[in-house]
Amino acid sequence: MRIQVKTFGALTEILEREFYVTAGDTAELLTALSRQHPELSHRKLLVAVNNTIINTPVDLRDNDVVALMPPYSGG
Amino acid sequence: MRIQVKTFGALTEILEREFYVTAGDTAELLTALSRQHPELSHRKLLVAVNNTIINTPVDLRDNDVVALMPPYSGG
Amino acid sequence: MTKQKNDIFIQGPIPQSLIADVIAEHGSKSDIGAHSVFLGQIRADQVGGKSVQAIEYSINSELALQKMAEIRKAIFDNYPVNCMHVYHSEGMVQVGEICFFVFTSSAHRRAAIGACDELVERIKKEMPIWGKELFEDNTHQWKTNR
Amino acid sequence: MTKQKNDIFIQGPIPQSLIADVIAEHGSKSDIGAHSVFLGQIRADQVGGKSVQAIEYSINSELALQKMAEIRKAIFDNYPVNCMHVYHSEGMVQVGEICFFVFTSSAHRRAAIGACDELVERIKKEMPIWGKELFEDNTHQWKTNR
Repeated sequence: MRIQVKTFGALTEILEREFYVTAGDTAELLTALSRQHPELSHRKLLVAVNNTIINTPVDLRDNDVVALMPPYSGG
Repeated sequence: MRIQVKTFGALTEILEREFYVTAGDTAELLTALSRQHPELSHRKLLVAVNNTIINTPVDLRDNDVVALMPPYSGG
Repeated sequence: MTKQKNDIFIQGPIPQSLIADVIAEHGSKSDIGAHSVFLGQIRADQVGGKSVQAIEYSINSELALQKMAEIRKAIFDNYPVNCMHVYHSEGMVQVGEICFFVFTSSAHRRAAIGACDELVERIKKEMPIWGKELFEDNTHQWKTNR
Repeated sequence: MTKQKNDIFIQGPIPQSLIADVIAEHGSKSDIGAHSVFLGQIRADQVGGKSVQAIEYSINSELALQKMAEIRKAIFDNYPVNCMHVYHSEGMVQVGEICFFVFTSSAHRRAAIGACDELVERIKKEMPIWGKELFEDNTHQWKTNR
Protein backbone atom coordinates (compact mmCIF):
# COMPACT_ATOMS: atom_id res chain seq x y z
CA MET A 1 0.00 0.00 0.00
CA ARG A 2 1.43 3.38 -1.00
CA ILE A 3 0.67 5.85 1.77
CA GLN A 4 1.14 9.61 1.95
CA VAL A 5 2.51 10.82 5.28
CA LYS A 6 2.17 14.42 6.46
CA THR A 7 3.97 15.70 9.54
CA PHE A 8 3.30 18.71 11.75
CA GLY A 9 4.83 20.87 14.48
CA ALA A 10 8.13 19.68 15.98
CA LEU A 11 7.93 16.46 13.93
CA THR A 12 8.85 18.47 10.82
CA GLU A 13 12.34 18.79 12.33
CA ILE A 14 12.75 15.01 12.36
CA LEU A 15 10.76 13.92 9.31
CA GLU A 16 9.93 15.52 5.96
CA ARG A 17 6.70 17.50 5.89
CA GLU A 18 5.27 15.17 3.25
CA PHE A 19 6.54 11.86 1.94
CA TYR A 20 5.35 8.54 0.57
CA VAL A 21 5.91 5.14 2.15
CA THR A 22 4.66 1.59 1.83
CA ALA A 23 2.91 0.14 4.88
CA GLY A 24 0.05 -2.30 5.55
CA ASP A 25 -1.18 -0.67 8.73
CA THR A 26 -0.41 2.26 11.02
CA ALA A 27 1.47 0.12 13.55
CA GLU A 28 3.85 -1.08 10.83
CA LEU A 29 4.30 2.52 9.62
CA LEU A 30 5.13 3.84 13.09
CA THR A 31 7.50 0.97 13.84
CA ALA A 32 9.40 1.55 10.60
CA LEU A 33 9.66 5.31 11.18
CA SER A 34 10.83 4.84 14.80
CA ARG A 35 13.53 2.44 13.60
CA GLN A 36 14.83 5.03 11.12
CA HIS A 37 14.41 7.92 13.59
CA PRO A 38 14.97 6.64 17.16
CA GLU A 39 14.14 10.13 18.58
CA LEU A 40 10.51 9.48 17.57
CA SER A 41 10.07 6.57 19.96
CA HIS A 42 9.81 8.61 23.17
CA ARG A 43 7.48 11.22 21.66
CA LYS A 44 3.77 11.43 22.19
CA LEU A 45 2.15 11.27 18.74
CA LEU A 46 -1.37 11.80 17.47
CA VAL A 47 -2.21 9.86 14.33
CA ALA A 48 -4.98 10.70 11.85
CA VAL A 49 -5.88 8.59 8.82
CA ASN A 50 -7.73 10.57 6.15
CA ASN A 51 -8.48 13.27 8.75
CA THR A 52 -9.89 10.91 11.38
CA ILE A 53 -7.91 10.60 14.61
CA ILE A 54 -7.21 6.94 15.43
CA ASN A 55 -6.41 5.55 18.87
CA THR A 56 -5.72 1.95 17.88
CA PRO A 57 -3.85 0.66 14.77
CA VAL A 58 -5.86 0.54 11.56
CA ASP A 59 -5.21 -1.09 8.19
CA LEU A 60 -4.08 1.21 5.41
CA ARG A 61 -5.15 1.26 1.77
CA ASP A 62 -3.48 2.76 -1.31
CA ASN A 63 -3.60 6.58 -1.32
CA ASP A 64 -4.49 6.87 2.36
CA VAL A 65 -3.13 10.02 3.99
CA VAL A 66 -1.60 9.59 7.45
CA ALA A 67 -1.02 12.71 9.57
CA LEU A 68 1.54 12.45 12.36
CA MET A 69 1.12 15.18 14.94
CA PRO A 70 2.64 16.21 18.28
CA PRO A 71 0.30 17.41 21.08
CA TYR A 72 -1.53 20.60 20.07
CA SER A 73 -0.39 24.01 21.32
CA GLY A 74 -2.60 26.62 19.71
CA GLY A 75 -4.37 29.59 21.28
CA MET B 1 -32.55 65.32 64.15
CA ARG B 2 -32.78 66.93 60.72
CA ILE B 3 -32.06 64.26 58.16
CA GLN B 4 -31.58 64.49 54.39
CA VAL B 5 -33.33 61.71 52.47
CA LYS B 6 -32.36 60.76 48.90
CA THR B 7 -34.45 58.35 46.84
CA PHE B 8 -33.56 56.28 43.78
CA GLY B 9 -35.09 54.21 40.98
CA ALA B 10 -38.83 53.52 41.18
CA LEU B 11 -38.97 55.21 44.60
CA THR B 12 -38.62 58.58 42.87
CA GLU B 13 -42.16 58.05 41.56
CA ILE B 14 -43.51 57.84 45.12
CA LEU B 15 -41.22 60.19 47.02
CA GLU B 16 -39.28 63.33 46.14
CA ARG B 17 -35.72 62.71 44.97
CA GLU B 18 -34.35 64.71 47.90
CA PHE B 19 -36.08 66.06 50.98
CA TYR B 20 -35.50 66.82 54.64
CA VAL B 21 -37.27 65.18 57.58
CA THR B 22 -36.93 64.91 61.31
CA ALA B 23 -36.35 61.40 62.71
CA GLY B 24 -34.47 59.86 65.63
CA ASP B 25 -33.59 56.61 63.92
CA THR B 26 -34.12 54.82 60.61
CA ALA B 27 -37.01 52.68 61.89
CA GLU B 28 -38.91 55.82 62.87
CA LEU B 29 -38.15 57.37 59.49
CA LEU B 30 -39.39 54.33 57.53
CA THR B 31 -42.53 54.01 59.66
CA ALA B 32 -43.41 57.65 59.09
CA LEU B 33 -42.82 57.43 55.33
CA SER B 34 -44.88 54.22 55.04
CA ARG B 35 -47.75 55.89 56.89
CA GLN B 36 -47.74 58.80 54.43
CA HIS B 37 -47.18 56.54 51.39
CA PRO B 38 -48.82 53.14 51.99
CA GLU B 39 -47.50 51.83 48.64
CA LEU B 40 -44.02 51.82 50.25
CA SER B 41 -44.92 49.19 52.83
CA HIS B 42 -44.89 46.18 50.49
CA ARG B 43 -41.68 47.23 48.73
CA LYS B 44 -38.24 45.80 49.29
CA LEU B 45 -36.00 48.69 50.28
CA LEU B 46 -32.27 49.04 50.76
CA VAL B 47 -31.24 51.72 53.23
CA ALA B 48 -27.85 53.45 53.41
CA VAL B 49 -26.86 55.98 56.06
CA ASN B 50 -24.00 58.24 54.94
CA ASN B 51 -23.22 55.75 52.16
CA THR B 52 -23.08 52.69 54.39
CA ILE B 53 -25.75 50.05 53.80
CA ILE B 54 -27.54 49.16 57.06
CA ASN B 55 -29.43 45.97 57.73
CA THR B 56 -30.78 46.82 61.19
CA PRO B 57 -32.14 50.18 62.42
CA VAL B 58 -29.55 52.77 63.44
CA ASP B 59 -29.81 56.05 65.32
CA LEU B 60 -29.63 59.20 63.21
CA ARG B 61 -27.80 62.43 63.89
CA ASP B 62 -28.25 65.94 62.50
CA ASN B 63 -27.18 66.20 58.85
CA ASP B 64 -27.10 62.44 58.28
CA VAL B 65 -27.96 61.47 54.71
CA VAL B 66 -30.29 58.49 54.30
CA ALA B 67 -30.53 56.82 50.87
CA LEU B 68 -33.66 54.78 50.16
CA MET B 69 -33.15 52.38 47.26
CA PRO B 70 -35.09 49.64 45.46
CA PRO B 71 -33.24 46.43 44.46
CA TYR B 72 -30.46 47.16 41.95
CA SER B 73 -30.94 46.51 38.25
CA GLY B 74 -27.81 47.69 36.45
CA GLY B 75 -25.79 45.93 33.82
CA MET C 1 -2.47 50.30 35.28
CA THR C 2 -5.62 50.43 37.41
CA LYS C 3 -8.05 52.98 36.09
CA GLN C 4 -9.22 55.98 38.06
CA LYS C 5 -12.42 55.64 40.06
CA ASN C 6 -14.23 58.46 38.32
CA ASP C 7 -13.87 56.86 34.88
CA ILE C 8 -16.60 54.27 35.44
CA PHE C 9 -19.75 56.09 34.38
CA ILE C 10 -20.36 57.23 30.81
CA GLN C 11 -23.25 59.52 29.84
CA GLY C 12 -25.33 57.57 27.30
CA PRO C 13 -24.10 54.51 25.39
CA ILE C 14 -20.53 53.16 25.66
CA PRO C 15 -18.94 54.28 22.37
CA GLN C 16 -17.56 51.55 20.09
CA SER C 17 -14.42 53.69 19.82
CA LEU C 18 -13.83 53.44 23.58
CA ILE C 19 -14.11 49.64 23.42
CA ALA C 20 -11.71 49.47 20.47
CA ASP C 21 -9.26 51.85 22.18
CA VAL C 22 -9.22 49.92 25.46
CA ILE C 23 -8.55 46.66 23.59
CA ALA C 24 -5.89 48.21 21.33
CA GLU C 25 -3.96 50.03 24.06
CA HIS C 26 -2.94 46.79 25.78
CA GLY C 27 -0.97 45.51 22.79
CA SER C 28 2.23 47.08 23.96
CA LYS C 29 2.27 45.04 27.18
CA SER C 30 4.53 42.06 26.72
CA ASP C 31 3.55 40.32 29.97
CA ILE C 32 -0.12 39.94 28.98
CA GLY C 33 -1.33 36.75 27.31
CA ALA C 34 -5.11 36.97 27.64
CA HIS C 35 -7.93 39.50 27.66
CA SER C 36 -11.50 38.76 28.65
CA VAL C 37 -14.26 41.17 27.68
CA PHE C 38 -17.94 41.39 28.55
CA LEU C 39 -20.37 43.73 26.81
CA GLY C 40 -23.96 44.33 27.88
CA GLN C 41 -26.30 45.59 25.17
CA ILE C 42 -29.88 46.93 25.34
CA ARG C 43 -32.33 44.26 24.19
CA ALA C 44 -35.78 44.95 22.68
CA ASP C 45 -37.56 42.83 25.30
CA GLN C 46 -41.27 42.27 24.72
CA VAL C 47 -43.50 43.02 27.72
CA GLY C 48 -47.25 42.60 27.29
CA GLY C 49 -47.15 43.29 23.57
CA LYS C 50 -44.90 46.32 23.93
CA SER C 51 -41.25 46.50 22.98
CA VAL C 52 -38.43 48.10 24.99
CA GLN C 53 -36.95 51.01 22.99
CA ALA C 54 -34.33 52.23 25.47
CA ILE C 55 -33.21 52.02 29.07
CA GLU C 56 -32.56 55.08 31.21
CA TYR C 57 -30.01 54.31 33.91
CA SER C 58 -29.79 56.21 37.17
CA ILE C 59 -27.05 55.66 39.71
CA ASN C 60 -26.36 56.41 43.35
CA SER C 61 -22.93 57.66 42.34
CA GLU C 62 -21.33 58.10 45.76
CA LEU C 63 -22.31 54.65 46.92
CA ALA C 64 -21.45 53.17 43.51
CA LEU C 65 -17.90 54.55 43.47
CA GLN C 66 -17.34 53.29 47.00
CA LYS C 67 -18.70 49.84 46.08
CA MET C 68 -16.64 49.74 42.87
CA ALA C 69 -13.45 50.44 44.83
CA GLU C 70 -14.33 47.55 47.16
CA ILE C 71 -15.05 45.16 44.24
CA ARG C 72 -11.91 46.23 42.39
CA LYS C 73 -9.76 45.57 45.44
CA ALA C 74 -11.32 42.13 45.97
CA ILE C 75 -10.69 41.17 42.32
CA PHE C 76 -7.05 42.31 42.41
CA ASP C 77 -6.60 40.40 45.70
CA ASN C 78 -8.12 37.20 44.28
CA TYR C 79 -6.92 37.07 40.67
CA PRO C 80 -3.45 37.78 39.21
CA VAL C 81 -4.81 40.31 36.72
CA ASN C 82 -2.69 43.07 35.19
CA CYS C 83 -5.53 45.35 34.13
CA MET C 84 -9.18 45.87 34.90
CA HIS C 85 -11.52 48.38 33.25
CA VAL C 86 -15.20 48.83 33.99
CA TYR C 87 -17.64 51.21 32.27
CA HIS C 88 -21.37 51.52 32.85
CA SER C 89 -23.81 53.86 31.15
CA GLU C 90 -25.72 56.57 32.98
CA GLY C 91 -28.82 58.13 31.37
CA MET C 92 -30.40 57.03 28.11
CA VAL C 93 -29.19 54.04 26.05
CA GLN C 94 -31.15 52.88 22.97
CA VAL C 95 -31.81 49.29 21.85
CA GLY C 96 -28.69 47.79 20.25
CA GLU C 97 -26.32 50.12 22.09
CA ILE C 98 -23.76 49.02 24.69
CA CYS C 99 -24.46 49.93 28.34
CA PHE C 100 -21.86 47.86 30.23
CA PHE C 101 -18.24 47.06 29.40
CA VAL C 102 -15.84 44.98 31.50
CA PHE C 103 -12.26 44.30 30.41
CA THR C 104 -9.58 42.27 32.21
CA SER C 105 -6.05 41.24 31.22
CA SER C 106 -3.65 38.70 32.69
CA ALA C 107 -0.63 36.58 31.83
CA HIS C 108 -2.68 33.37 31.57
CA ARG C 109 -6.28 32.99 30.49
CA ARG C 110 -7.89 31.63 33.65
CA ALA C 111 -7.26 34.77 35.71
CA ALA C 112 -8.63 37.14 33.06
CA ILE C 113 -11.72 34.99 32.43
CA GLY C 114 -12.42 34.38 36.13
CA ALA C 115 -11.96 38.03 37.06
CA CYS C 116 -14.18 39.23 34.20
CA ASP C 117 -16.98 36.82 35.10
CA GLU C 118 -16.83 37.76 38.78
CA LEU C 119 -16.80 41.49 37.97
CA VAL C 120 -19.90 41.13 35.77
CA GLU C 121 -21.80 39.19 38.43
CA ARG C 122 -20.80 41.44 41.32
CA ILE C 123 -21.47 44.68 39.47
CA LYS C 124 -24.93 43.54 38.36
CA LYS C 125 -25.74 42.41 41.89
CA GLU C 126 -24.00 44.98 44.10
CA MET C 127 -23.85 48.27 42.23
CA PRO C 128 -26.61 50.79 43.09
CA ILE C 129 -27.79 51.27 39.50
CA TRP C 130 -31.40 51.28 38.28
CA GLY C 131 -32.69 50.79 34.75
CA LYS C 132 -35.99 52.28 33.57
CA GLU C 133 -37.24 50.42 30.49
CA LEU C 134 -38.97 52.78 28.07
CA PHE C 135 -41.59 51.54 25.58
CA GLU C 136 -42.63 53.02 22.26
CA ASP C 137 -45.87 54.42 23.70
CA ASN C 138 -43.98 56.48 26.31
CA THR C 139 -44.90 54.12 29.14
CA HIS C 140 -42.14 52.54 31.20
CA GLN C 141 -41.35 49.87 33.74
CA TRP C 142 -38.43 49.49 36.12
CA LYS C 143 -36.01 46.77 35.11
CA THR C 144 -35.45 43.86 37.52
CA ASN C 145 -32.32 41.72 37.27
CA ARG C 146 -32.55 37.97 37.15
CA MET D 1 -25.43 34.36 11.53
CA THR D 2 -22.95 31.51 11.89
CA LYS D 3 -19.72 32.36 10.18
CA GLN D 4 -18.31 30.40 7.28
CA LYS D 5 -15.84 27.64 8.07
CA ASN D 6 -13.05 29.08 5.96
CA ASP D 7 -13.01 32.37 7.87
CA ILE D 8 -11.24 30.95 10.92
CA PHE D 9 -7.56 31.31 10.04
CA ILE D 10 -5.89 34.67 9.57
CA GLN D 11 -2.37 35.02 8.15
CA GLY D 12 -0.32 36.81 10.83
CA PRO D 13 -1.82 38.74 13.76
CA ILE D 14 -5.57 39.29 14.20
CA PRO D 15 -6.01 42.96 13.20
CA GLN D 16 -7.48 45.32 15.82
CA SER D 17 -9.82 46.53 13.07
CA LEU D 18 -11.31 43.04 12.67
CA ILE D 19 -11.98 42.85 16.42
CA ALA D 20 -13.59 46.30 16.42
CA ASP D 21 -15.68 45.44 13.33
CA VAL D 22 -16.98 42.16 14.76
CA ILE D 23 -18.00 43.91 17.99
CA ALA D 24 -19.60 46.86 16.18
CA GLU D 25 -21.57 44.86 13.61
CA HIS D 26 -23.74 43.22 16.27
CA GLY D 27 -25.22 46.52 17.46
CA SER D 28 -28.14 46.31 15.05
CA LYS D 29 -29.43 43.08 16.58
CA SER D 30 -32.21 43.89 19.01
CA ASP D 31 -32.47 40.37 20.47
CA ILE D 32 -28.90 40.36 21.80
CA GLY D 33 -28.19 41.41 25.39
CA ALA D 34 -24.66 40.14 26.00
CA HIS D 35 -21.37 39.60 24.20
CA SER D 36 -18.43 37.67 25.61
CA VAL D 37 -14.99 38.08 24.06
CA PHE D 38 -11.68 36.31 24.58
CA LEU D 39 -8.40 37.54 23.11
CA GLY D 40 -5.13 35.63 23.20
CA GLN D 41 -1.98 37.73 22.90
CA ILE D 42 1.67 36.76 22.40
CA ARG D 43 3.55 37.04 25.69
CA ALA D 44 7.30 37.66 26.02
CA ASP D 45 7.83 34.55 28.14
CA GLN D 46 11.32 34.10 29.61
CA VAL D 47 12.93 30.71 29.00
CA GLY D 48 16.43 30.13 30.34
CA GLY D 49 17.38 33.82 30.13
CA LYS D 50 15.93 34.24 26.63
CA SER D 51 12.78 36.09 25.75
CA VAL D 52 10.09 34.99 23.28
CA GLN D 53 9.89 37.50 20.40
CA ALA D 54 7.18 35.89 18.29
CA ILE D 55 5.24 32.67 17.77
CA GLU D 56 4.94 31.01 14.38
CA TYR D 57 1.72 29.01 14.17
CA SER D 58 1.26 26.05 11.85
CA ILE D 59 -2.04 24.26 11.40
CA ASN D 60 -3.34 20.98 10.03
CA SER D 61 -6.00 22.92 8.17
CA GLU D 62 -8.18 20.08 6.92
CA LEU D 63 -8.42 18.45 10.31
CA ALA D 64 -8.82 21.85 12.00
CA LEU D 65 -11.80 22.90 9.86
CA GLN D 66 -13.46 19.56 10.49
CA LYS D 67 -12.85 19.83 14.24
CA MET D 68 -14.07 23.44 14.29
CA ALA D 69 -17.35 22.42 12.62
CA GLU D 70 -17.79 19.75 15.31
CA ILE D 71 -17.05 22.18 18.16
CA ARG D 72 -19.31 24.87 16.66
CA LYS D 73 -22.19 22.42 16.39
CA ALA D 74 -21.72 21.26 20.00
CA ILE D 75 -21.73 24.86 21.26
CA PHE D 76 -24.87 25.79 19.31
CA ASP D 77 -26.52 22.61 20.63
CA ASN D 78 -25.59 23.35 24.24
CA TYR D 79 -25.95 27.13 24.58
CA PRO D 80 -28.67 29.49 23.28
CA VAL D 81 -26.17 31.73 21.51
CA ASN D 82 -27.10 33.94 18.56
CA CYS D 83 -23.62 34.39 17.14
CA MET D 84 -20.24 32.75 17.38
CA HIS D 85 -17.02 33.93 15.72
CA VAL D 86 -13.60 32.32 16.04
CA TYR D 87 -10.33 33.52 14.54
CA HIS D 88 -6.86 32.04 15.02
CA SER D 89 -3.59 33.21 13.54
CA GLU D 90 -1.51 31.15 11.14
CA GLY D 91 2.16 32.02 10.57
CA MET D 92 4.10 34.70 12.43
CA VAL D 93 2.69 36.76 15.29
CA GLN D 94 4.92 39.15 17.29
CA VAL D 95 4.90 39.80 21.05
CA GLY D 96 1.94 42.02 22.00
CA GLU D 97 -0.09 41.03 18.94
CA ILE D 98 -3.39 39.11 19.08
CA CYS D 99 -3.32 35.47 17.87
CA PHE D 100 -6.72 34.17 19.01
CA PHE D 101 -10.15 35.83 19.07
CA VAL D 102 -13.41 34.27 20.23
CA PHE D 103 -16.70 36.19 20.21
CA THR D 104 -20.16 35.00 21.31
CA SER D 105 -23.51 36.78 21.62
CA SER D 106 -26.75 35.79 23.31
CA ALA D 107 -29.94 37.24 24.79
CA HIS D 108 -28.76 36.71 28.38
CA ARG D 109 -25.24 36.81 29.73
CA ARG D 110 -24.79 33.25 30.97
CA ALA D 111 -25.06 31.67 27.52
CA ALA D 112 -22.56 34.04 25.92
CA ILE D 113 -20.07 33.70 28.78
CA GLY D 114 -20.42 29.90 29.04
CA ALA D 115 -20.12 29.40 25.29
CA CYS D 116 -17.08 31.67 25.02
CA ASP D 117 -15.28 29.91 27.88
CA GLU D 118 -16.00 26.47 26.44
CA LEU D 119 -14.90 27.54 22.95
CA VAL D 120 -11.58 28.83 24.32
CA GLU D 121 -10.90 25.64 26.27
CA ARG D 122 -11.92 23.27 23.47
CA ILE D 123 -10.04 25.14 20.74
CA LYS D 124 -6.83 25.22 22.79
CA LYS D 125 -7.16 21.53 23.59
CA GLU D 126 -8.65 20.03 20.42
CA MET D 127 -7.52 22.11 17.46
CA PRO D 128 -4.47 20.78 15.56
CA ILE D 129 -2.43 23.96 15.84
CA TRP D 130 1.24 24.22 16.84
CA GLY D 131 3.14 27.25 18.08
CA LYS D 132 6.89 27.64 17.56
CA GLU D 133 8.30 30.16 20.05
CA LEU D 134 11.07 32.23 18.49
CA PHE D 135 13.78 33.84 20.62
CA GLU D 136 15.90 36.92 19.89
CA ASP D 137 18.99 34.82 19.09
CA ASN D 138 17.13 32.92 16.32
CA THR D 139 16.75 29.78 18.42
CA HIS D 140 13.28 28.39 19.04
CA GLN D 141 11.26 25.94 21.10
CA TRP D 142 7.87 24.38 20.46
CA LYS D 143 5.14 25.74 22.67
CA THR D 144 3.33 23.36 25.01
CA ASN D 145 -0.09 24.23 26.39
CA ARG D 146 -0.80 24.04 30.07
